[in-house]
Amino acid sequence: MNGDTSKVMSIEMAVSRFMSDGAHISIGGFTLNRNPMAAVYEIIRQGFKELHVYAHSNGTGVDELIGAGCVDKLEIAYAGNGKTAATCIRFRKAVQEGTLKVEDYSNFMMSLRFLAGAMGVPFMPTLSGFGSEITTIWGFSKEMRQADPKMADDKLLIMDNPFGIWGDASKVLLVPAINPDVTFVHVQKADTMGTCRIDGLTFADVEQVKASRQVVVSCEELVEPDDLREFPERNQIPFLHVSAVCHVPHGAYPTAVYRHYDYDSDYLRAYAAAAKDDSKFVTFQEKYLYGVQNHQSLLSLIGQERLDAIKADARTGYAVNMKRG
Amino acid sequence: MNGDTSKVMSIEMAVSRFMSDGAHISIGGFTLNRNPMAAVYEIIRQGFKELHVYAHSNGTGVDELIGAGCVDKLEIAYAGNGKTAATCIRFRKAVQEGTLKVEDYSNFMMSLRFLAGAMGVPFMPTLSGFGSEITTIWGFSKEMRQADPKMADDKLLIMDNPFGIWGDASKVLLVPAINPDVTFVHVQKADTMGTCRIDGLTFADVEQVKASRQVVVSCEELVEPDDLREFPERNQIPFLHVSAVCHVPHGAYPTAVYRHYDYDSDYLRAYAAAAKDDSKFVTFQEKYLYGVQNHQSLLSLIGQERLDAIKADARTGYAVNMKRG
Amino acid sequence: MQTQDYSLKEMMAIMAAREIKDGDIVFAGTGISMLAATAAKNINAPNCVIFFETGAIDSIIEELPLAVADPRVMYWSASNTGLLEAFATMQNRITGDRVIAILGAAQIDKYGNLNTTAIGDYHLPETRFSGSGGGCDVASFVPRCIAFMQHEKRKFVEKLDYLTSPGQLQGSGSREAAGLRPGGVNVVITNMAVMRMDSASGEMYLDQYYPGVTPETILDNMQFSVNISQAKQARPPTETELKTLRQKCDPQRLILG
Amino acid sequence: MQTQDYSLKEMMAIMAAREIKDGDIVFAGTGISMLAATAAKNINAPNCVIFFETGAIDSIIEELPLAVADPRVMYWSASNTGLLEAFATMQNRITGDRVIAILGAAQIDKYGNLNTTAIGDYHLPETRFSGSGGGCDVASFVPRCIAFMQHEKRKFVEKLDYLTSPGQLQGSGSREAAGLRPGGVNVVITNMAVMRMDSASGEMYLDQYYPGVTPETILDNMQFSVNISQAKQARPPTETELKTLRQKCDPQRLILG
Repeated sequence: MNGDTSKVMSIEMAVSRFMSDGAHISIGGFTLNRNPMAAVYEIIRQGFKELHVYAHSNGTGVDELIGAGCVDKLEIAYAGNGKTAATCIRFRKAVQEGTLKVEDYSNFMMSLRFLAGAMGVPFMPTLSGFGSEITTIWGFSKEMRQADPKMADDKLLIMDNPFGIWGDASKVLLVPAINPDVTFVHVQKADTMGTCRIDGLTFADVEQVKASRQVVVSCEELVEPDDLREFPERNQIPFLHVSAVCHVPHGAYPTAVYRHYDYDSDYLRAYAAAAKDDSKFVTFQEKYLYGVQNHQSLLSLIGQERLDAIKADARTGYAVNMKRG
Repeated sequence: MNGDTSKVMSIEMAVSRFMSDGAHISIGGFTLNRNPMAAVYEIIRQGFKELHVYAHSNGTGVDELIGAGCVDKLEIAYAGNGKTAATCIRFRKAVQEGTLKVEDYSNFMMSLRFLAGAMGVPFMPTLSGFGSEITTIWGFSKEMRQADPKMADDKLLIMDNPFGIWGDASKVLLVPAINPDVTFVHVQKADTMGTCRIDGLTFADVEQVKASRQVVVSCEELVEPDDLREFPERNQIPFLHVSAVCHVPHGAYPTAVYRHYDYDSDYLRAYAAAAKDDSKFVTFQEKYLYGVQNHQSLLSLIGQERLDAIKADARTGYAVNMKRG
Repeated sequence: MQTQDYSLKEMMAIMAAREIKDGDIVFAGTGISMLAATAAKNINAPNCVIFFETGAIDSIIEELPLAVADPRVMYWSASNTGLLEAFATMQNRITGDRVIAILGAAQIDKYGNLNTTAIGDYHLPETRFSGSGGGCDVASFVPRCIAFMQHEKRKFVEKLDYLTSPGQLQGSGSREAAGLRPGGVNVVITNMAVMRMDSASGEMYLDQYYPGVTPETILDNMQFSVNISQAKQARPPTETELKTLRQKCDPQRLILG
Repeated sequence: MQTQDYSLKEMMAIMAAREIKDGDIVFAGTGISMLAATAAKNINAPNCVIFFETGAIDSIIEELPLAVADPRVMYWSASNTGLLEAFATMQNRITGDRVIAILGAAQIDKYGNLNTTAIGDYHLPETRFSGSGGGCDVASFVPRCIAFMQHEKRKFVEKLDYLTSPGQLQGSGSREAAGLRPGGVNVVITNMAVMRMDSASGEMYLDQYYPGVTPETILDNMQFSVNISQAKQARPPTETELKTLRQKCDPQRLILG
């Protein structure tokens, strides 16, 4: 370990260095858990537009990006956010108003697409989806796809099982690989070289990271490489895949980070309430997004009392008996 | 956790319950590491024959099975055992004498085949092997394959990339899924329900387990389910996949178990020396295999002194400065 | 019959819990489906294994999660992995054939096909929903799927606006013809009834109607007609079932309200 | 030149180490290839990352492993995963294009194709070897591969008995035609010489001959002829290189003998 720290930078720097208008991006986490919110808010504040976003069920972050008008195209399996929004509100609005182009897949299909990208193969096979209109209705037309070298020409393909009935399958559905330009993930621990240790569920973060050309990691704790080396089997992301490491405590707020803090139901409900009304939403964004300089300022605005209320209990990893109404 | 302990049994019982002549099996580990040797020796002692074995690089165990005449057919990527045998000796002999039918793949291909079995799809795609005679020369003929419902009709298939040049690939190679009847793995820790925690490299054990109809786990430490629940992210094998759990300390001997003990170079070299000569090999087998009643007896024969010599150092997880000649 | 001492949500949760057999691997989603799974675990199927598409297996649900990614599913589980592992567990027949799943939807048709994507034109929908999530995968892989529905005409439709998750498709043999294994939605649990799919025709029929509800009322709340000739009245929740549900499964009344 | 104070094994290890650039991801096998990787790390490429097909990344090699599954590769690594992750790292172009690999073989042909499987008829071989292992995968994926060989006529053959790992196949353009990306063996390091593949024709040529060896001796030890017109004498190991190799990389002389 040479402790090369050239990857360590602020999230502002990482976003400005690796993002660009029109970039194809993905974010880690799942609905209200471990979304890289510091990165998401910084992308919004720096004003990146016309993004092409790949998501499985990354509710909170994706809806904020859509709400801020950053996203042109979205490939997604699920746009909901648990009990706070059965369907993400700004997502719904954008789709219904025709300002967002959407391509629908399932959660497994999206995860397999990241896996294909991570493994360096053009597609992954699955037995999911036969008979579903996911296979027959395309959100992005063939023409639109053919015109963009960053998109596969086909949404997906169905073929007869080339091995006959091997594997008890008559047909297979093939989903094309995704290789985002940039992926943002938030983890509990990262070292200065970029190796990451995730506690709790990994969702599809590892595949998203390995599929990406550039990877920006934000972390609750930034440690020295030696600190993660005694138990290497606990490190799901080796530094080889990581471009930038940003130390951002509470960097997933208002989503949860297992063993660190819970989601903030108050914030998520306030967001949902505001999101339903265009003018209220502008006010909400003015206050929490554009009215703060960075994630630290947002946390100050939220206040220590609320952060204390969502602090994870040492035994369970979440905030026991937290008011979640 | 109800602590249902119905899966807990002796390795003798597990082998006799789940094995049968002609069974398709795989074993975990890699060359001289974490091979389920107690299971392998018990399979040999119980006299199971005509086995069809799937392996990537499971050197020690596979060569013992071949040496004991248990194996008819072998699908494998690598039959070597580190410095003690660049090519496994009984394997080489059996192939050269025509008593063992072999189908050659690469390590990645075999791992992908287990992954396909684990994921429940008929094949996995890869960009490996184009131009290699692995793709053109078949050890098992088409006729032999078609006659056996447990074998795919094709060794592998090459097709044009159905997504055009997506993923920078013009062609893809498809390898068929493996679903062994039984897989044997040896791990550091298992609980009574069958959940496993592996330290160090997992090789392809997790995929082999999930691909298998029955799974026999042997372990250094047998613990209560609650003992593995505080950090569930460290458990690579959930109990859903496991049929039997056998508590066999030193159950991988003479191969290594990270953080428990090293491989025994003395034994491996003695094996290699004996394996080169048919009559010496019979004597060797009489002493170490058939002359002992079970793995415990083998360990007694080996003696505490040798077991002490291979004991893992607490810092490194292996036996520091062990004589390895 | 009018003086029932349980809510319809409670009835639904218990009816679903009764579908779960001891030893089943239960795929649970958010909301009432999690409650039903927890109820089964606490009442009639102590060895059932609750698992989530996010990758948590056999979680200890001390507090009801509000999403499948809630940290409450991660606590004291047998293994915390990820989405790929969770779906592979269902796609793989060795484990997948032991799974029972609970799904929800905006629309269902008489073959148990589900729409969770959009009402109106897909490209410019009147109402957009969350989309498949894992629903399409589960309905493709799992042999026994329960759909939770509100019994309303706009939800039990003649034709789905979008077929997200495959049930019995167009009935007899069409799942297999499409490339699917047998499975998909074969039980529908509503606020009025339990409906099942005929194993030969794939069509929905009325199996049980709740106390106080008539088969005719049920038909009045659907766009399509179903066979009611085998229908019998459902057995209401027992006191023990209700007590466990209320005191052990959702003491905060997050789902029961 | 006859009084060289280094062994040919040491020369080979150092020649290979010099091929490794700082920051490279080095795929190492067993034996001398591990030694070369360790030498590079200790001498000229401190930030190179050694990784193994078994899944260990950036291991700290305090003692030389005798196999890629030796517990000595697991110690203090950045991550201990498995075979799938290791090979995916090479198949994936984002990381794979940064990899340099070291392979060995029983036979090599003039296009750098390797045989590690069998001599004689595949089905009833005269001599059976271990087989591909990860060799075929690495030679398929990795842009720069070094082959370690003993310079003998029976090893540098006109025609391989079995083509296990693809080099340049039949030369110019044939890798791409077969479906492979550019890459495969393009450097051969022997006990006499360093050979390279011409980037246009894909054919082997003599790049460097060791002190005390003539190009003619080299040709005498091969079944096929190669271009020797650009050959120059190799620079022998420096004192520093030798000292590091002996004292830091293999103090037990497990590989150096």
